[in-house]
Amino acid sequence: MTQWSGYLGLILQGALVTIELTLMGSVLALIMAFLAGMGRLSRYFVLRALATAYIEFFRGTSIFVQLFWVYFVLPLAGISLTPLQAGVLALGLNVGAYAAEVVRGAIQSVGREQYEACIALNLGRWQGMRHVILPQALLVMLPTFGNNAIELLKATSVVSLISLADLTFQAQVVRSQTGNTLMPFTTILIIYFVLALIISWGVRSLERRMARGLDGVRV
Amino acid sequence: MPAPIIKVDAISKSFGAFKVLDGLSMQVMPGEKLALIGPSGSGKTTILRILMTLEKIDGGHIQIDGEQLYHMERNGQLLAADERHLAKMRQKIGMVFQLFNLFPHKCVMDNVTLAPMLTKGVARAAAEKRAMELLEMVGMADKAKAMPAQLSGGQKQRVAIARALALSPKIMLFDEVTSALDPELVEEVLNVMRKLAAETDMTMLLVTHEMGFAHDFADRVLFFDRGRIVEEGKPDEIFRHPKQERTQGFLKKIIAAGHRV
Amino acid sequence: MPAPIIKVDAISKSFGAFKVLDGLSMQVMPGEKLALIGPSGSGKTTILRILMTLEKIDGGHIQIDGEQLYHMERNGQLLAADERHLAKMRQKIGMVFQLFNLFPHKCVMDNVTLAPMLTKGVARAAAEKRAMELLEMVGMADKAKAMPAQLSGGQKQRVAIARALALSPKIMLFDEVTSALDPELVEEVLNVMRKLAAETDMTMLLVTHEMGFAHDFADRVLFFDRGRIVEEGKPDEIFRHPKQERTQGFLKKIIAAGHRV
Amino acid sequence: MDWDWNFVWEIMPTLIQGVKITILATLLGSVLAAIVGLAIALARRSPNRAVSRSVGFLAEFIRGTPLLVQLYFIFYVLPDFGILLPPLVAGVIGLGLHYGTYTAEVYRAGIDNVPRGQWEAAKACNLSAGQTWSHIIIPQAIPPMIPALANYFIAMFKETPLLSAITVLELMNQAKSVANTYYRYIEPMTLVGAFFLVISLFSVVLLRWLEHRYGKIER
Amino acid sequence: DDSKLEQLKAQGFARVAIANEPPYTAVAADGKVSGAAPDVAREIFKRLGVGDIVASISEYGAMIPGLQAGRFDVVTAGLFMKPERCAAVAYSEPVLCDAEAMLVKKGNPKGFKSYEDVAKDSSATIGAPGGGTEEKLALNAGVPRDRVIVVPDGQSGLKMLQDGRIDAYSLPVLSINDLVKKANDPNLEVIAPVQGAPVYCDGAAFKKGDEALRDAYDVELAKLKKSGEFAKIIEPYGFSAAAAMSTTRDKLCAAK
Ligand SMILES: Nc1ncnc2c1ncn2[C@@H]1O[C@H](COP(=O)(O)OP(=O)(O)OP(=O)(O)O)[C@@H](O)[C@H]1O
Ligand SMILES: Nc1ncnc2c1ncn2[C@@H]1O[C@H](COP(=O)(O)OP(=O)(O)OP(=O)(O)O)[C@@H](O)[C@H]1O
Ligand SMILES: [Mg+2]
Ligand SMILES: [Mg+2]
Repeated sequence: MTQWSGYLGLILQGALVTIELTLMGSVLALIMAFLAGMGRLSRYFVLRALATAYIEFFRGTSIFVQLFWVYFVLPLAGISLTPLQAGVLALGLNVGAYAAEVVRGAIQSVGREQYEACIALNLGRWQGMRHVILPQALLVMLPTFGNNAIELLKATSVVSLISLADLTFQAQVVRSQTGNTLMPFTTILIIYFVLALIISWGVRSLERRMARGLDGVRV
Repeated sequence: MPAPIIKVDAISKSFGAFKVLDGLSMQVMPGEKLALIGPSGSGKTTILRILMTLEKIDGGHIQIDGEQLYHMERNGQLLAADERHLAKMRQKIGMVFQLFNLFPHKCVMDNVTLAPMLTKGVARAAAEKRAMELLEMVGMADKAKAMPAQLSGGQKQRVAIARALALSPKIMLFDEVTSALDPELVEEVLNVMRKLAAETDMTMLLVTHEMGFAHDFADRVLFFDRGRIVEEGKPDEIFRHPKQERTQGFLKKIIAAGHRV
Repeated sequence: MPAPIIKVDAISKSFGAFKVLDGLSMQVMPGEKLALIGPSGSGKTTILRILMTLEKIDGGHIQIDGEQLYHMERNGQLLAADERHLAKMRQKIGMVFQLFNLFPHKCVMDNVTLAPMLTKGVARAAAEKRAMELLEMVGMADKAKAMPAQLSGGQKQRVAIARALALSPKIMLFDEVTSALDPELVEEVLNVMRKLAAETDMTMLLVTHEMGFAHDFADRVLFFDRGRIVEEGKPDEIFRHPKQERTQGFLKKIIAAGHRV
Repeated sequence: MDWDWNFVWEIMPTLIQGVKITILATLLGSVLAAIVGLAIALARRSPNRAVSRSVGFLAEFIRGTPLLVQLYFIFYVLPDFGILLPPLVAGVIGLGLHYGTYTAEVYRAGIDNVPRGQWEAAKACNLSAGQTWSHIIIPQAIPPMIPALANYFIAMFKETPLLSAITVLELMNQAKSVANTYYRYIEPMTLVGAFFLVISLFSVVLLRWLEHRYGKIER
Repeated sequence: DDSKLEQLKAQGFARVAIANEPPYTAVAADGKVSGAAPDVAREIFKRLGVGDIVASISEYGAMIPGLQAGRFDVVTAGLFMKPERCAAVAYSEPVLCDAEAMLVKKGNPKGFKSYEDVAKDSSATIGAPGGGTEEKLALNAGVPRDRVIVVPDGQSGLKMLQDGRIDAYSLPVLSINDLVKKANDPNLEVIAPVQGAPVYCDGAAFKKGDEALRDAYDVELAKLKKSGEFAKIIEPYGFSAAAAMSTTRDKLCAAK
């Protein structure tokens, strides 16, 4: 038991790695989501095709395959990444592909009449997007982004398979070193759940702040 | 006699296999107030949307203020208009929608100032001053800081009118601007429009089912049916002595439907 | 004088902190045709929904056909009604909604026969025979096999009326049954209702903004405002010589809003 | 980075063994998830607060924590409590429970999306609660759910590689085993990726069709 | 050329891959990595002028691909020398030697003595680390693929045996002993050594092309062995220094 409490420190280190992965992965995912999501709505065929290929590829092949590819195959092509970089890259690109569809859907969910109002007011495409469509779409995206972030948090557990010392991995280590299975797994389940709660709480309060006075926006 | 400000020449428009406008022609004089009436689906909204460049046309020509709308002359050739030409032409036209289409995430003031600031580079202070005058005119000055969601339908529509006016268009298009309002709120919007008709020399095209208002408001009434203008004339002629059978039938139905107390 | 078929006694109803009905009382005689008019939000829909048991009341009593609606007498005590009592009472009442609420996954015929077959155990053949008569009456017999999505709004509403009639209720409630329809389609529904009023001795309560129709249809008009009945009387009295200021104001606005040609 | 076609043909039969298990796990997992989801959705509607609250919390917990850790838990911890499951069964239960919490949301949305007017019309027609459910609500709620359910089953399919962590010899595990035997990662990992991509692109088509066929109810 | 060594010196540490398998490797409660293999590596690198090692725990199967992909500079994990592996990586001279063992239920109910015995019993399953020596020994002895269960780590293998999911779990002797000691379960029995299985030795495994670094490593390793410090490091963990010193890389890599 005393030994176990000592190993708790190890698990907390893992939690730090998990949080780091989740944060950095989310940032990458967010960037990719907007690039690809708006790319899919572009007037230019090439951009649309690129965005579609990215989205379908990363949603189509499993995150595991992507992770192993980034970790083991990319270096053979001369691109070597640290496990953390590999993890962030695979997670960010994967979740980014899902979130891109959220961005696209949210932009499209802004009614056609809003686009028409922009035309009637002679706003340019980008002006309308920037000042009218995106601010409304953002509010629609937010809750789903929250879910995406939780999916990303959960997906970080698979990086343990490429030896990145995240929460799940440290639980495995502790288990090997102490011979106790129940404790480490129960502990990390609770930690994951608390982290997920923090994300959804954060997104909800962000949503509340943004939604002030906007009863009309949500569909 | 001055040149017409709108000249529609044999335009046609189909949605898929369905022909909505069929070789439609019409002319509107500067300052004229026109009412477009007719049964549902006859193409009234479509012609307004075409003038606002919200729909493309399949054939024909439109001239606004002497310039081609959907075409541009380059080296003596008529080319399809590009986005820049359309943007230039749109400066002459404003539109008010049935469902207001206010920007829900911006307050009343920002709704009105957004377009002048972005499209004409008007400074914020100047834009707000002008917006205040317009809001004053539509009786919404005290709600300048309110969000659209806090307004009643009639108030929203008045803001939408102010917003369209802020770009000082020469032509204003109104598509059933009161039909989404509760009966009690209709009057406040119609009052604004009466004032507008009386005080400005803007050209106005109005689609409406409010026959009483059309009668008082319009210099000329066009009766649409199946994508064509079946009959046109002074309000009194059309409403009291329609010549065409379709017009008579339509007016009878509207009256029978209880649109009087 | 016969006993009233509906007796509403000092009922009140709040949504949250907002009091919609405030000690409302009214009586309706068997066979009477009643029109409920009044400004938006005055509680007209709410009282119909309460009679149909779609909303609960906070206080007061309602008797239908001599029996308590929301209470049941057991051993001399008044208890809150249970689901069985409510189901029994609902047999006396039918309702037609503003948005029709047809069952979209069932054809017209099945919409009409479903309830008699399920709730009264009527055999299919008998249910279909009766349904056909009703569809005949509302002029929809030829669409018996159509799905609701294939019908126009006016046709949907006529089916909804037939569906409500299929249970042979003693009381029919109509909540703005034409206000979701295109103007041209209103008349066909009103015609069905005129026929119904003339041919049956059903008790009917009608909420409407069609003042012309209310005038022709009703034996008595109730004017609602803020959850109370402000004025009531024969249609001619109410529409031509309203006594209350609120009523006068309301009618003036409605007229000004252009509801006449 | 050299690609060896001979090697590809050599390992193909082994990988196909894995494909079979992957598909089997997905099918069984989907059936279980469909049932678990319905149970959760109904339990959450229960008028009994204790039932609806605790089921709700449990579902949130399962949804907020990684499937990988849940699998470890089912496979390694449950035996301590006398529940010893074969790897595939443990995997299917993990998938079914985890995705059941997602399908529960689909059921809930499907039921909530039946307009209130339908409940009221049923009442005005004097139908009983049972009749309302069976004749009015369920027939309208089910068809729009089908695409959303299919979507989750496809997502589940892409998560089956997790079962390799509890010794199920599915596709990913076979590929790893091949890679460990020959010290070559490129071919097996790429083949796994290609396999998932093909199935996903195929399922996109299927989904479009399902959406077209069942997505909307005409009113 | 010495560029790799210079590079390690410059960055001040070497990246080593280790397994999650005491006593070859051990992770203390404070997260510090020890165990026989990393301790030897740390000492040698120190002597080479590389201040420290940074260890990352890896599955056996992932070690060689990771090395090839440049994820680590060296594997020090009880990755036993075998001809195929010698072809894939550059080994140092032997470091840790151990025989193979099997963990079974008390009384050895199925009577296993060798991997062939497992092959013969058509209902028997054996657990082994994926990509590890034991997996290959079992497969080579004729145990069909579906009866060789790939187990991610020792603790999982122990648990699966206790739960009756596998009939035997095979690891090197010392690893099994360590597991049994921690488990403290009287219902287990160790079969060591497994008959017919050779004694294997591991070495530090370098990437092909890093032979210069490997040679420098060998020089320091030889000094260490000679001075007796080698024995001082590994014998507390239960390994025999004499065994490692009595054989050579060339012999082990040639063995069939
Ligand atoms: N985007 C579209 N796609 C297909 N059909 C369309 C589209 N827009 C309009 N239509 C069809 O074109 C016809 C004319 O429509 P329009 O909206 O111009 O009629 P309207 O005269 O304004 O009728 P209302 O009085 O009902 O507003 C209608 O039959 C309509 O269904
Ligand atoms: N479910 C509800 N929750 C909260 N408020 C409600 C609800 N239903 C009705 N109300 C409120 O009760 C008031 C009366 O509503 P009711 O629908 O009876 O009015 P009405 O007279 O039918 O008006 P209208 O002519 O607009 O249909 C309104 O202010 C409405 O906002
Ligand atoms: Mg229109
Ligand atoms: Mg109402």
